[in-house]
Amino acid sequence: MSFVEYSEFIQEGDVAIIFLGHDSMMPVKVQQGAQTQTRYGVIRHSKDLIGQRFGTKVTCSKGGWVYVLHPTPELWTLNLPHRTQILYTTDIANITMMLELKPGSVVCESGTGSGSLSHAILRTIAPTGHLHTVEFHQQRAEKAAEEFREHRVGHLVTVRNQDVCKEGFGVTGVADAVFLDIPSPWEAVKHAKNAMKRQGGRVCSFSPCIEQVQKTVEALADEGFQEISTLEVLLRVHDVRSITLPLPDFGSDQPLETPTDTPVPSNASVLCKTTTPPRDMAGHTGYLTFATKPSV
Amino acid sequence: MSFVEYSEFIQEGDVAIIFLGHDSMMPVKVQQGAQTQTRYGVIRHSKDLIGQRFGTKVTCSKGGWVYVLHPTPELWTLNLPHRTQILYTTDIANITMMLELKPGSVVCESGTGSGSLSHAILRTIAPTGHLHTVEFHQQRAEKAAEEFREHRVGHLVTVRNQDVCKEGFGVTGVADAVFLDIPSPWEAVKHAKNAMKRQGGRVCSFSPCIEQVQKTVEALADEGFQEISTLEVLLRVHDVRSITLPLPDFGSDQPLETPTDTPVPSNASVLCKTTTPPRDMAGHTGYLTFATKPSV
Amino acid sequence: MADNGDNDSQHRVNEGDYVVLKRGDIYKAVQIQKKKKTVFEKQWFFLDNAVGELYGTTFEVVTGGTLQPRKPKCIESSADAKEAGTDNRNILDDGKSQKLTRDDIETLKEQGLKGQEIVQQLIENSTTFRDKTEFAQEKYIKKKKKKYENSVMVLRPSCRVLAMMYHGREPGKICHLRYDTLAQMLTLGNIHAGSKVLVFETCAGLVLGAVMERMGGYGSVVQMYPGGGPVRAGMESFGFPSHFHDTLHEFPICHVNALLAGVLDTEAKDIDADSGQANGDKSNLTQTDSEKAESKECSPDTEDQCMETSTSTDPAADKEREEREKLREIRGQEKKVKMEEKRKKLAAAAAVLEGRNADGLVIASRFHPCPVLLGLIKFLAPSRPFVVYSQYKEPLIECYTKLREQGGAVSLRLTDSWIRHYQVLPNRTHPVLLMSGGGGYLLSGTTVATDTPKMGPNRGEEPAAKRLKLTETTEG
Amino acid sequence: MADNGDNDSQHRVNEGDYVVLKRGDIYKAVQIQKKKKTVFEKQWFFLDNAVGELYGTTFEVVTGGTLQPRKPKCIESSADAKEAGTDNRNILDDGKSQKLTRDDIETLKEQGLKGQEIVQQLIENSTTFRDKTEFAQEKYIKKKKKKYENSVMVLRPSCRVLAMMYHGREPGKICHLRYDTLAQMLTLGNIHAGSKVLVFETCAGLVLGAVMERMGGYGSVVQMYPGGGPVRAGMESFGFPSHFHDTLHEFPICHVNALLAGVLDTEAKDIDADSGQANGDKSNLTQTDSEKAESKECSPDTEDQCMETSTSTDPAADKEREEREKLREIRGQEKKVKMEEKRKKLAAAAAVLEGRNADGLVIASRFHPCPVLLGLIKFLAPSRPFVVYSQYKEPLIECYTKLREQGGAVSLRLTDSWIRHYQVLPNRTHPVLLMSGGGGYLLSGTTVATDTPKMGPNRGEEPAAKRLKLTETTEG
Repeated sequence: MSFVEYSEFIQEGDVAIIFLGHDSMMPVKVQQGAQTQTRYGVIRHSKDLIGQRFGTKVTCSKGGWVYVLHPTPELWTLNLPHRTQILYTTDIANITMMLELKPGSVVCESGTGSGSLSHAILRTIAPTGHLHTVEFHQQRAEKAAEEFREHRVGHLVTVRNQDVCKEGFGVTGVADAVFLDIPSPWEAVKHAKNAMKRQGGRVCSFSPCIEQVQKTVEALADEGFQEISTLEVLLRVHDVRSITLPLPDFGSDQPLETPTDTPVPSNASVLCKTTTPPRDMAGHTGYLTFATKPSV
Repeated sequence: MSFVEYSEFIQEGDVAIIFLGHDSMMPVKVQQGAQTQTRYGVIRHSKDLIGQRFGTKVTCSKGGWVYVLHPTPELWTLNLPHRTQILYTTDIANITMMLELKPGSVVCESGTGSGSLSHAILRTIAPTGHLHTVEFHQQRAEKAAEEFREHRVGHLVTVRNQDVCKEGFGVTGVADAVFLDIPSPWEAVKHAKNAMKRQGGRVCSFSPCIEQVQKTVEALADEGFQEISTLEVLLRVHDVRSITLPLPDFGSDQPLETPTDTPVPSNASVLCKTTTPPRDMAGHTGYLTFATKPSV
Repeated sequence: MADNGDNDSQHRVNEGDYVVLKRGDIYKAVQIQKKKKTVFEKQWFFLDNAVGELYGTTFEVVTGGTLQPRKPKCIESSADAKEAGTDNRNILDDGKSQKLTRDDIETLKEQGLKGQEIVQQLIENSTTFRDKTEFAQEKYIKKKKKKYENSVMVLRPSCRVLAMMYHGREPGKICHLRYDTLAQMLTLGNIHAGSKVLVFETCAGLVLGAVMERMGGYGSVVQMYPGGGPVRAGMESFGFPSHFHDTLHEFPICHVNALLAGVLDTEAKDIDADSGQANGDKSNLTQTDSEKAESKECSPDTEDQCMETSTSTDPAADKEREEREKLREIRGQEKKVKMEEKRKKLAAAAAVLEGRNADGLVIASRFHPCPVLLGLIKFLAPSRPFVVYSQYKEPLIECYTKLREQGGAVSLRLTDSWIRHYQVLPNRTHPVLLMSGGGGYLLSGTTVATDTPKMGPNRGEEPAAKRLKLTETTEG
Repeated sequence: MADNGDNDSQHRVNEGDYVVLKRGDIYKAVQIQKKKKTVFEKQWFFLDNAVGELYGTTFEVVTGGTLQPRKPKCIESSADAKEAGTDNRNILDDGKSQKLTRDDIETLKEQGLKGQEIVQQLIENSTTFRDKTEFAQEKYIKKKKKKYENSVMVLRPSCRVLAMMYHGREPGKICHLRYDTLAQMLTLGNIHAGSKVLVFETCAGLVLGAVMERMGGYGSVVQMYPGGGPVRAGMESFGFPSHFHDTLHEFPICHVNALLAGVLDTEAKDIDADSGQANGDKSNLTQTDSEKAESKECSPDTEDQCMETSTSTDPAADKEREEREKLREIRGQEKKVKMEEKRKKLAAAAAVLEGRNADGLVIASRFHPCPVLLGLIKFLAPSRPFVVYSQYKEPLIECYTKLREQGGAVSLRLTDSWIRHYQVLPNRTHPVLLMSGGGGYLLSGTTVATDTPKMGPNRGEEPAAKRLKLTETTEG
């Protein structure tokens, strides 16, 4: 297993995702001799996981069973330990496309945070690209680097523990794309420009507040970025449901001769397939501002 | 006919809405001897309209026919002459409810504009309420006053031609609700407060830009307004459609003995009822900011 | 500031008033009764001290559940903002925590989240909080929560407040009808004073109340109700003056077909025959018919009666039997009076409906909207708006299709609306992080005459296809 | 600023390159060919001068259709903003016109509106313009329009650019698949280098190209295609290096069932039998079967051939007949070669599919997604993502239901996405007034093994209900 390559069988040291049911999952680090407690009972790694095929059913000690899934950046995003607020798949998908990421892309990112986006970037730029990710917070930076190694993508990423607004990304003229998710992205725009290839590239800034967007857009324009565009994406989930709709009983429309004439029974109803939205949904994550650095 | 009372039959001087087909309507002022040209031919008011029941079919000179509808504020919004950008029904509906308008409410409004919201307000506050509407632009104010008279709601409204930011609404301590749709609503917040009843009331400001909202919210808070709340409403239209979905032909799954064994015909398809969104929709009209003036 | 000498009394809380309590984003409708314990958000108090105070007053709950009016502080909200703003700047420096600030949380509260849910949001969405200022943050939140928990605002009921209350507390009771959707219905239905409006709803009476508020006691409303009796709790929470109730009629839908067919006999003495009680002079078939319909669907309050009578079982048999006898007699008497009242009501409602000239139709129910609309639209005059709510889109698609086939309506439109609230604070303006997933769907349109202009009213209808030839692809 | 000595050549336009022209919000994919007239937005020019220039260069179109590179002005956009800002302040004073400013219009353009549509927007939405500054406004717009019309930017093709191009110009060709929905598909499908991905699409090859871009020439892609041959125009616009094409396989879906049943014979010489041409050694039934399927659905390029042969009609009959004879012979020869190629391709694709261990499945077509998904999901290994696009929700509801019944997939989710663009300008920040009404729907999920862990692979499947017992209400 690695986050950039599928394997068929579960091995020692892998990350596996235990699928317990609807919206209920947990990540495990597979280790000889280790055990994982689930609500369906214990999973013994040596017997139940190692050597098994990803995607198969594993019976837990209490007789319940679960599926063991191969990790993907998307499953990781749903299961990772939150060290910070994280980016979710809907935004990540748009960031990836709008930054034009692909195998071989060199990308700069700040901050690393919990690594949700980092994993998705690494998946996309492997096997020949590289991610330079900058994290202000030392512990977070260290934890991220450790995770990348464990997830067997360490060779694709350089983690730097520094203040991007003051010190930049630590590289110059190499990036095809830069991603900013920091409180004052406008202070890092110059550094983003410096990190990028002379021939140009794409930049994205993620900010929850409109005032951050306004300042960042101004900074991008001042630095000569083009195609500046701000957008917002929301995911709508549609839960599939079967519903029963009762029919109204309007009674008979004529004086009936015999009492055996049966009107529509009052409990008549029809069944219908439909979808319902969840009661609450994410109404906002952040604004995404994209721009192109022209070649000079 | 009036905009606050239904009539059964069309009379001289009425406004009627000619319904020509999907999203195609035109307003007419019914006048003895007048004619109206439509794409289905001429409508002669004396013969075709006056004395007819609202909602009936009228045959035009070319043999085509149309429906003649009783005006409502909502039909008027779709058909009125645009002297300015106007408010549409989706926003109007929320403004009306959130301002807690009802028969007897006294309302201040600025600017009058094309009168789209004014008609909806008048409909709701009749027969015992009153609308004080202030319009900066003289011609527009005059035209609005004329329209209100023609629509037989003149007794419910006072139109003032003045600058609300400088001169206020021309009334003090009488309004249950105030509505602002002006470029600098924050400059009119004090006037709004003065116009309102001592016992309190509701205020709404409509602004397209977030900067206007920010300034207005600040002004409202400074003036002691409570329950300050900003929201945005969008209408989604679902066009009902019947669609045909072809079925894929995956071929036969066994070596067939005789050529008469017919596989699924490749032109198989299923019919399905669905809805489609319009290609483009209104993505923004304006932000609605509401607040409560507490009693003092 | 001018005061034109308005009498304040109508703006003050009186005993017996229906009011709405508010704390943060939580609403509760109650009636003011002296010395009655009121429970609101797990806290109890007495509303006695609210009497005589102005609507909109905020009270502190002090020891013994007594309310104590709090003077409104004019600059409270802006002070709040500033205070939070200062703290927030520090959080911004921390790298990530601007994504869920205290103000966000407050706004979440405003949006209907309970304290517990907010804490969960906190944990899930912004663990930077934990990294650095966890304790301070939680303390702050607790303080804030406490602050809210100690105060309660007394509001005059209104469609806005009650619609938000139901949507926040009991959406299942109102078919998940969101307040902005209800706002659309009232506007699209052109509900206004002096008109004659039909309402069919299973939304606890909220929609009925909303319609009545907009009519202001002018005109008439007919509540078309399914089952044993009209549901009106939501409407009663509006606390309308008594003359509003004079404009309200009720009609059981199980008589709709009979009424439309002209065979409903409202003169009969025993229109309601839910019991086996004798009523010797039944003679005509119409009555039999309506009686049958009644006994099937429209049996009023039978359950309630059952509950009343099923008390006390074995002791002191004799006296009890006597009393039971007496009771039965009284009840029989009462029943007769009730039935006569009901007959009168039915007759009155039938009279309002018979002309088939209603000005508006509002439907919002858990029933399949298609037969409901197709049945009730017949009571509308031509050129009148109707609006149908359903929690689901699919039934309204069917409704749309059938109505297009049948004709008699133009400007059909199937819509839903999307609403999002904003946090507006200096340097921290953004949409509220949580929004409602959906507010239900509306089908709206305008009736037109189905007969040709110069013909009698009973001429057969043309096929829809012909009638709709002018229109493009989707509309009539 | 550092420059680490990159060779520029790969960043420069070469003859034969596939490029995308851009003007405002309008995109067009073309191939650079010298001395070839290119028509773009009703204007023609030659791309000769683009050769050798850097990608991203903006050119002025000068007399004679010659392109002239324009030096990028670093502060252009902010200068624009300031200029517009100044004017806008005057409009604000006018009472209403802030609602549709010039910047709005520009943003509308950015959003895909054509000039004509924008003018209409102007007239409809902001007649204050007319009241006061109508002439100036129109003049300004014309000037602006002109400005755009005289310049053209040459971009390197990418999924972003091509997805926006198709969505803006020809949404019908890509089943109205919106760019952000395509972005979701690529991410939810975990498309990446080194994997084996199945693509079934009728989106002009755009989805295929998007998948191939994300795979970067590593791994393999099998295009499952309906009808006569795979559609690839959209993919070709990406201008992939030739080695990318080595990783691309194609497989006609009319052989899917035969392949799954293990009866597809790819050794046969005449797997393709769309004409009556003799091929004596047909003998086995499998071949006959596949031949039948072919002749029904998989006849490649017959239309193209028809178009080629239907030229010249009557004169000089003799010589023509001779030539025709000759042509037919050549064509027969060509056909044989083509068929052999096709057979090899089919065999290669079948070999890739046979292991039923594909890593991803992406479906985006005008076909009913249900049979497509249920058929093709069988080729996936367990624990692999799949994603199905449909313009409509209802077919995906069916898809969801059937898949839940059948089992073999978890984490099923039916979604759509909502995207809105913003105008960000000093004091005039707001969402763009027009937005896309919908971007289509996605059903995504992850495969799981349908057999029990210790059993052989061909054990009968358990009923879905049992397999799904752990799950709550909607998910497996």
